[in-house]
Amino acid sequence: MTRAMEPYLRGGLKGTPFCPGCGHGVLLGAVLRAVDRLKIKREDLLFVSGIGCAAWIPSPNIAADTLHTLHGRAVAFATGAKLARPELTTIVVSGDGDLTSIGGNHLIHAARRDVDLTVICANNQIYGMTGGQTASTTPIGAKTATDPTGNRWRPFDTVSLVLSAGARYAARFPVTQPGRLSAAIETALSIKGFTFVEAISPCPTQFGRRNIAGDVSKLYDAIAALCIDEEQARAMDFDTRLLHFVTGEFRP
Amino acid sequence: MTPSLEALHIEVRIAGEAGQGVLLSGQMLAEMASADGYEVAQSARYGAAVRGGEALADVIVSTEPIDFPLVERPHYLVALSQPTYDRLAPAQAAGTLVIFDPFFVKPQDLPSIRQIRIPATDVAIAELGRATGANVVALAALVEVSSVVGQEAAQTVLERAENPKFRAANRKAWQLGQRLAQEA
Amino acid sequence: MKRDICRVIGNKRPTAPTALASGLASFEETDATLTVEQAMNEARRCTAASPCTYCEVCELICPDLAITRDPRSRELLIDLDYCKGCGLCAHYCPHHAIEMIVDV
Amino acid sequence: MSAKPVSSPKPKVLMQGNVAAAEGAYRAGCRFFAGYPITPSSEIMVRTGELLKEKGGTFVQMEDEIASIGAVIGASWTGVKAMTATSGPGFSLMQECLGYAYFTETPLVLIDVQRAGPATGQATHVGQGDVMQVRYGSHGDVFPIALCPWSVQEMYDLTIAAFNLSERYRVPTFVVADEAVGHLRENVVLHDDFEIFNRNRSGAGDPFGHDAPDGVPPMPAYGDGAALLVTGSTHDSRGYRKVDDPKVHEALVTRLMRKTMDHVEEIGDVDEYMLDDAEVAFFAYGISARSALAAVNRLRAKGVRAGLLRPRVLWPFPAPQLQALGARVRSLFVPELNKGMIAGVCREYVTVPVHAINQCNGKALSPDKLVAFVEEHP
Repeated sequence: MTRAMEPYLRGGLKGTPFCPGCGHGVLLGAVLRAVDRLKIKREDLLFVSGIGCAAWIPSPNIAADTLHTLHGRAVAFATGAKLARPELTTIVVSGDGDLTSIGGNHLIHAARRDVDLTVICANNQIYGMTGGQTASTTPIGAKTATDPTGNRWRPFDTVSLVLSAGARYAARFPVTQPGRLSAAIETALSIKGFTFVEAISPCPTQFGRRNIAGDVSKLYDAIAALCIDEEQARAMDFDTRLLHFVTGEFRP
Repeated sequence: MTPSLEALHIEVRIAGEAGQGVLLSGQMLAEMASADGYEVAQSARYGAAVRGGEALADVIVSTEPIDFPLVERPHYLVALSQPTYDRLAPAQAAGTLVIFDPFFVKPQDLPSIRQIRIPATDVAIAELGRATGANVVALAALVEVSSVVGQEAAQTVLERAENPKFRAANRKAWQLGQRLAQEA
Repeated sequence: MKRDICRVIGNKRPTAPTALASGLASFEETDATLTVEQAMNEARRCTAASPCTYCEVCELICPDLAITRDPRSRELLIDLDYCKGCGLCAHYCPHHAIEMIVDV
Repeated sequence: MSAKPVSSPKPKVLMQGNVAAAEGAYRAGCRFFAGYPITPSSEIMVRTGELLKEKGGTFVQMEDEIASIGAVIGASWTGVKAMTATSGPGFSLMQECLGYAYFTETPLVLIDVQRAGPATGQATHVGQGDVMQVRYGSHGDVFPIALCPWSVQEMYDLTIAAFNLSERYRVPTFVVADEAVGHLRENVVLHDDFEIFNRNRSGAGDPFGHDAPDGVPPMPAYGDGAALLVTGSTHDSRGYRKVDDPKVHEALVTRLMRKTMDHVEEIGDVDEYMLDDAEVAFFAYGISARSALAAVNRLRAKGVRAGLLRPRVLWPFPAPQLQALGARVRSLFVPELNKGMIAGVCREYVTVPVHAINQCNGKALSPDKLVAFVEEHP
């Protein structure tokens, strides 16, 4: 038998290293389907990632050039590679902690420079690999290893962040809408300049266990229920809106 | 201290405040010495601020390879500010020639060293219409007094300025400095 | 050791009655009596053997890329070597064509 | 009248050390520079930027030093020769990514123009406090190559040598200069007949393999169709993560050590001055070696048989040459603009007294101070 998107997957692997139900796997499929629809050749692709669960989405799964870098540094490494070899379609896939916390400065400056990168942020709202600590994207009230009674700090709105820094396109979709997510990635890849896609990616192990009782599907339903569109968002006050994910495609 | 064909080693220090063109003067002197075929070592000492604070431009001109490239005992000290004059002039070894600009420096009575008064700033204001050419006037005076570099090489470097306006101004400033040195 | 795995009702892999499958593919047999829309509805309504309509939701949601489609038969195939048993395919299947059973 | 020395067969130009380093980098084939301004290294970035813009290449000023070295690593894997330049505080920020560069065997050149530290210290004044940071600043076991220029000429020459060594061994290579040499202007000959080494990009074997007799595997570039797996985690010869395999980690770290340490003779480069009959010797690098050179000349004029051993390559440490010297001189003097970093290393290799002459006042050591010190310690 074969796996979906087999030609883009590195042979000889025993599957992804993700926990059962991890949204990052769904995102991997969404990325590859977008690349496949655009008919980008494997040898023209460079995937750059940082550190964390999301950094393992491309490395080693995808059978293209990959650069698995340090925590937070993916965008900086990718900037160098892209500027030195502009003909490579360079895609950064990394986590929310990696891209917006330790690597936040690199992210906004790459957007400001309009480096021709597509940055895909797998936002699971928590530090998964290190044991479920609070992230800069953890929703208010969510329980984590470092905030067992609930996080009190606001999460980053990464889409607004990169748009204000100069991104040409930003989108946010949950992996519970894999088709729209993949279409947004396709759009981002076809725009020259800095583009950004945030995938709301449920983490069953570190986030789900602490916050949503029940199996993986309960977590997915809970996440999906928090996703709203711009119109719904406009009807909400600021604090209520902060508790939701405003999905859609956004341009400056 | 006329240079001869034998081994020559001259150390020059131009001292003033950052923003006076001190470092530029040092670089110009080094360029001139290099154009004249000498071994040269030019260094600078200044603070972190771009304007203000002490600035020293040091140049060593030698016929031999220079072992230690930083100025230890200047043969010539050009003082363009009172604080640097007060700190450096009294500490000079006997025989050092101090050139000071009276616009900035009130000289002390220092019997062991020779001192020359070069009113570079006054002349620059009067003849060039601005004080900013004073560094070139002072440098011309130094070269005239010391012959540390030849006039031909000096002219070559002055003519390197890309902007023809600067070339003309440099030429005039240089003549003013030479005249001041001859009158001093 | 027990492990949850996903699996289609009555079968290890999603299969649909041949008539329905070919009907979905070309509509040759049904064109005479039914419109395309009617045929689609008919296919969805029929749950006798397998309710799978090959909508591919399971393929898109599978985090392990373990679900593929046979390019000829359009059958959706689940590669259990890669399945981790998260159950998302069963949860998201709009026609309840996939059921999670315990694999002993 | 002015005297003129015998003219040199090749044209000499008056140039600042930092500018000469930039010229050397371009001559060596550097076509990518990413950096962040910091005194006293900034002239390297400015001049390299001019050269790359004029003659072709990529220049980018990044948001900080971390991004700068990250971009250099990313660029290097596309097959270009890449470098950055910085000073103490920026160098510290780069250490994380340098650990990555060692482990992924990424060729790059970093020029560190040392200033008086720690911290912001004296930004415009000279120090030599980074000589241990370059050796041990990064995490884990790393074996850098570090070159120490003492003149403007060597800012040019050793920058070219640094690129050659880095490309040859796939090891991050450093030019550890100092403010005095970096800002110094001297006559320099921009030789253009250097042999230039380019990395082995298409050789047989895995990109992190252990088969090559010299331990240096071939390094394909992104876009070559090699589907490269580059990771800072422990990896096997093809680049697959093996973060739990003790054998893979041991073999990798050992090979990385041997790439540098098995080639000490080939990499190493020392300059000997007046050592044949020396009874006392200086061991010095950078601007302090210029102080020592003048001190040797002055001591010789006084009848003291002094000499100078000067490592052009400070790391790997020139232990054999130092040991040989230690066997024939009465005592060793190590002048440094720090509190005795390299003097301590020298004591590991010689049994004769090692006198550290240290100064941390933002100024170079005066040769007279060294002369007096030697006379006081016969």
